[in-house]
Amino acid sequence: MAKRIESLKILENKRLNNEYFTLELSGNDTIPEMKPGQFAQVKVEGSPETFLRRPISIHDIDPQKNSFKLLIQIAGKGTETLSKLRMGDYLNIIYPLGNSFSLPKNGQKPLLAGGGCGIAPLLFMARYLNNHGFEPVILLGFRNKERIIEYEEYLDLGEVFLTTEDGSRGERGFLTDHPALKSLHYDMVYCCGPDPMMKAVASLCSERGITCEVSLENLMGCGIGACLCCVVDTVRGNLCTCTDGPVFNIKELKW
Amino acid sequence: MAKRIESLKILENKRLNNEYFTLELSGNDTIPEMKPGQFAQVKVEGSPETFLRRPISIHDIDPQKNSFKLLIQIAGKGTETLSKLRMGDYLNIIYPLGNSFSLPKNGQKPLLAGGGCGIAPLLFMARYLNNHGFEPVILLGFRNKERIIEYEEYLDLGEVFLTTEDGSRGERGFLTDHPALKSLHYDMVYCCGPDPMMKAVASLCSERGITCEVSLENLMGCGIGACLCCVVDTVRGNLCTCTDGPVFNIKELKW
Amino acid sequence: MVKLGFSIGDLQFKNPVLTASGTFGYGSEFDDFMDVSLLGGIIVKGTTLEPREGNLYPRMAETPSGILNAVGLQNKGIDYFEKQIYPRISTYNTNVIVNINGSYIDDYVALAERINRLEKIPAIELNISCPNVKMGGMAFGTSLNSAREVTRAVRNVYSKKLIVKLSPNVTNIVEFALAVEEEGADSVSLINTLLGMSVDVRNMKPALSTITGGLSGPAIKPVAVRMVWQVAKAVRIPVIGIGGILNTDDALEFLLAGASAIQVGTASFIDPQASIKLLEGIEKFLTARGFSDIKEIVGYINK
Amino acid sequence: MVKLGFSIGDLQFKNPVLTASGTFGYGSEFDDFMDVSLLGGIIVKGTTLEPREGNLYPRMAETPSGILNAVGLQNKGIDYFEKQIYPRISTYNTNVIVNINGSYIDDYVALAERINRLEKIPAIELNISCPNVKMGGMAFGTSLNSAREVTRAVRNVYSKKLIVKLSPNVTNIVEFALAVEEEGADSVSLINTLLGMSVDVRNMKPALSTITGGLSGPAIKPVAVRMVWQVAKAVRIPVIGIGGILNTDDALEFLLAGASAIQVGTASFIDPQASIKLLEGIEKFLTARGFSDIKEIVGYINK
Ligand SMILES: Cc1cc2nc3c(=O)[nH]c(=O)nc-3n(C[C@H](O)[C@H](O)[C@H](O)COP(=O)(O)OP(=O)(O)OC[C@H]3O[C@@H](n4cnc5c(N)ncnc54)[C@H](O)[C@@H]3O)c2cc1C
Ligand SMILES: Cc1cc2nc3c(=O)[nH]c(=O)nc-3n(C[C@H](O)[C@H](O)[C@H](O)COP(=O)(O)OP(=O)(O)OC[C@H]3O[C@@H](n4cnc5c(N)ncnc54)[C@H](O)[C@@H]3O)c2cc1C
Ligand SMILES: Cc1cc2nc3c(=O)[nH]c(=O)nc-3n(C[C@H](O)[C@H](O)[C@H](O)COP(=O)(O)O)c2cc1C
Ligand SMILES: Cc1cc2nc3c(=O)[nH]c(=O)nc-3n(C[C@H](O)[C@H](O)[C@H](O)COP(=O)(O)O)c2cc1C
Ligand code: FES
Ligand code: FES
Repeated sequence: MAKRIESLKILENKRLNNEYFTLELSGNDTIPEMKPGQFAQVKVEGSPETFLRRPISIHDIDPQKNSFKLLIQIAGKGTETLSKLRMGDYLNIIYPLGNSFSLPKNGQKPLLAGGGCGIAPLLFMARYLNNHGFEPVILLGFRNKERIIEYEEYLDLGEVFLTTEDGSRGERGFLTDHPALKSLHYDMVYCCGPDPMMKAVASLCSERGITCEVSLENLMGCGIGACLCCVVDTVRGNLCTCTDGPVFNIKELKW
Repeated sequence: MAKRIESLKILENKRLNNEYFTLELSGNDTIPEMKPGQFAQVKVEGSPETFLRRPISIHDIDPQKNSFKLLIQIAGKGTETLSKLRMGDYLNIIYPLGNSFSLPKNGQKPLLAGGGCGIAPLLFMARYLNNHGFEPVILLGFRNKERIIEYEEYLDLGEVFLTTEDGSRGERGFLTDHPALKSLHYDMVYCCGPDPMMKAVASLCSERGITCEVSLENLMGCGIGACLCCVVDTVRGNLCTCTDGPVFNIKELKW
Repeated sequence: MVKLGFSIGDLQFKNPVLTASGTFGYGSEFDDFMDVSLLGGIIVKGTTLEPREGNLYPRMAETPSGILNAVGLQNKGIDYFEKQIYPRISTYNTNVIVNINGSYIDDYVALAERINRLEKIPAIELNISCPNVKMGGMAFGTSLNSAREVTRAVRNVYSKKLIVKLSPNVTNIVEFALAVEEEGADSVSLINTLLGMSVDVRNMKPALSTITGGLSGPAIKPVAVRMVWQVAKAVRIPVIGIGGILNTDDALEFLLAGASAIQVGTASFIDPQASIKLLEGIEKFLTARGFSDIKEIVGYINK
Repeated sequence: MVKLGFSIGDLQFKNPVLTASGTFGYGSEFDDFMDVSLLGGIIVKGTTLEPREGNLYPRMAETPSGILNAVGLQNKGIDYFEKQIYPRISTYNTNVIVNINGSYIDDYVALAERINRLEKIPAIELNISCPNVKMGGMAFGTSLNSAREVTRAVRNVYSKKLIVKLSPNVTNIVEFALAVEEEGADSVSLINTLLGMSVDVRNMKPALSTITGGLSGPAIKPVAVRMVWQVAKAVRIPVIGIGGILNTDDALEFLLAGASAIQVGTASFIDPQASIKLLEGIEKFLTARGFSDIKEIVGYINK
């Protein structure tokens, strides 16, 4: 999977709510093979405050349409500028970058746990699991019902459970409190979300001896292993989130 | 004429050719009184290369509509970014800045000489002269006929002469070669354009003892007399183009 | 109400937002945009004994997130200042501070003596860091001995508050801060501009008439914050942070790093109201975070 | 065809565009984006005698037109380099140069001896300017005596081309350039990063785990161009310009100011093809202006 630098056309900029939007992108060339967990380094034009590219996960791909999607949360100047892109504009990206989630072993039951923006790489992963004959349990956590995004997208891909912190929809509380985590059977967990959430899921998995992969969001300088700025402390020493990750088995992390 | 800082709405962005465009601006408040020769310091949003504001002359005003226009040449990143503004966008400007052209004495005949982008402040000046009972001779110089802009706008305001360097329309050659400059009668010259043109007009005027005012385009840091970066060497020492100018009587300049 | 005041010895400032010398004229240039008296203080243009024409045009070049300038201390001299400017600016209800400059120590001394007599000027800022003059200026600020000598000489004749403005173009700015503190400075302000240069590629020649000039603006902020942090840990006098402050967050960086106050420079060219806006922003931040006195956040990152 | 080559003594470079240490990995990170062999040379990651884990995360912060980094020379040490990296990178058809670092002079010497034996490494870049390590690093580059000593010691054991990379965090960089030239350096490269710092206002703490870090990117370009200009006028050895070069015009600024070659650093993070693109741009500029050899524009502004 050779990395590419390309300016891709925006087919759609879809606003999900006041915080989230998705960009659908397509190029002249056939889009490269990509795997769930991989990301793109996105150039932000016209934002004087945004000197570096911004790392954004591959959210979903549509090989038929030769397109793929990014799901982006407005977190600061860079993502805000991206939110103003219109259909037909071009976005310069470097992709596909990083490693990817691994597949479960035959017969294993996967669980996906995503919180807020952390659901970004999990839609692609759910689809990928389906394509490989796995039906995941999907656990999604949001702050409140206004912030729920893309819930419907998941319904065909597995059994979906929902939590909101205020209980305005689904189970009340944190994702990590959801009874599904305790009661259901699964052998492998894929998790992405805020650090505290990932750490809670990770410790739950360690206790129960369940394999768990998390997708980290360290600050990145280059995204291609050249700057060594994105390191995470692991049992093998400092590893790069951009090339050795962003997906790590929790056994490797010094959490 | 108190200076203001305001975000004004763009009523129209009219493309004149591949190099020039005009922006028509209007605000909620009544636009301030402005005089020909004055300028605005324009903020360029979304251009990382453009740290400072850009000085642009007041091109024309329409008190009825409570609007005024800027005529802008795409010279670099800043003006290029401005050229992409759309109707309804806002432009942050500081204005009105600088001094202005002075009126001729009663009975005097004025001549306006503008080259390329130098015509920007002269349309306003021509209108202003009309309003004060003067009918100027107007001499406009362009590189070739494709680059002629706003010619029609001047026709009602005085006797208009045209030169193009390649002779594709009007008199062939430089504006300073136009016979009107030699043959016609006038007592006062207002000139704006590239430095060599202004210097040629200035020396012609000095020789013949004709009063001449030129509008200078020095690099500006602030536009309000605070940085002392825009100085021009005069008989009174270094003066600021932004506050003592941009209009100078050539007698003051050490040309 | 959050307490915003700070003081240099017994000189009170109502808030920590000042404007930097050479970027705010004499204040009146900004009257149309704000009530200058709301500021903690204004440092007026660099002033010299004799009138100076400054350097030849071009004196300014835009650089990434900054500008280079080579104004070269253009000003009409102390006589003109005393007669024409002083009466006007002494009506401002804030601390008006004069930034003084010289080619020789005697110049500084003579200027300080003159200004000592001006009742409404409670402090001077001793500029030993101007990179744009052939003699004096930065030379004083990059030699430890000269910095000491000029501070000592001025201290001897000047009885009000003495702020020394340090040059960042040195290996170890802490040495300089400690030296001028020892010689009696009541405060240090930093940084002045970094010596820089830009080439006009189109014309294949230097962008400035003087070839090199002083770099200011957001580009230098990380260097300025670092130096302020280093100096604030080392000295006991108040530190005034300068360099690339455009907005509230920038100002807070300096305060959190140890500055007791800040000066807004180049930002005023882009937004003449920048200083006032960030003063409001600082107050909002303090309120939102539950602080009642700005002193609680000065040097917070060291706590 | 325009001549683009330059040389350090008898070491030829096919063109003046190199990539800066610590920003281009070992080259192979960029294989997908360009043919690395088209470059004039690549300076690989800062290498030490022993493996180093570098500093704690966070090691990077974005600043206006720049970044701060505090990587702290993370690398797997010279043994690993020799066995695992060297065989791979020695296939590049360009000059591969190793950037060496140490805490003591002996470290530098030992490293230089090791690398002297590697046939395909025609030069080392002696890094006496890393601001991100507790011992050595910048300390060597900010003391004239240490700079002399380490250069002399390495010169004694290293027979190929010796480039010394200078620190900008000094009062007078020309002194340093002259000193290392006298001790036998074949070239000087400048600048390394400016010592800077950034505060995370939201969390009210330093943005970097190490508090201070090295500032790079366009923000530092005016300082870098100035230093290159000063040094190029003073020394007789070739000067390699580094600092904030993003595009052709930036590279030309350095060449016109006196650099014989340039290094592209942080720009490669934003555009991995930046170095190759500006190489093309330089060639186009020379052709358009009617120059037949790049040497004609080196130091042009002094002519
Ligand atoms: C591998 C990877 C994949 C990611 N995938 C997605 C995704 O699919 N969708 C999405 O919305 N976001 C994703 N992120 C996070 C995204 O990169 C940041 O939100 C974005 O860079 C913020 O840029 P900004 O200019 O809008 O905010 P800034 O103004 O730069 O910062 C705003 C806030 O966000 C924090 N921040 C900045 N960069 C990062 C970062 N890299 N990681 C975490 N926090 C950061 C800052 O510290 C600050 O508090 C991903 C990050 C990584 C490393
Ligand atoms: C008082 C005044 C009034 C002006 N009125 C107008 C006007 O009505 N319409 C108009 O199109 N332009 C006008 N200009 C010129 C205009 O300000 C510049 O063209 C503009 O700033 C260029 O910005 P940029 O970012 O597009 O170009 P840059 O990328 O900054 O520069 C492109 C080229 O233009 C040159 N340049 C940059 N700034 C100036 C400047 N201030 N004066 C002259 N050359 C400059 C640069 O040296 C460079 O060669 C005026 C200038 C002044 C001082
Ligand atoms: C145009 C200009 C003129 C300046 N003149 C002076 C001066 O006369 N005296 C002085 O001490 N500093 C002078 N400075 C330096 C500023 O006061 C300030 O230290 C520097 O610009 C850094 O702050 P900033 O990045 O906020 O601009 C000048 C700066 C600029 C940009
Ligand atoms: C992430 C990073 C790591 C660096 N590592 C090294 C290094 O190991 N050795 C070295 O001499 N310089 C190192 N540098 C400095 C660069 O080589 C270069 O001198 C500096 O970044 C200025 O150039 P730039 O503005 O083009 O990036 C590093 C710079 C960065 C940004
Ligand atoms: S972001 Fe540069 S190495 Fe990972
Ligand atoms: S532009 Fe600042 S004084 Fe004229």
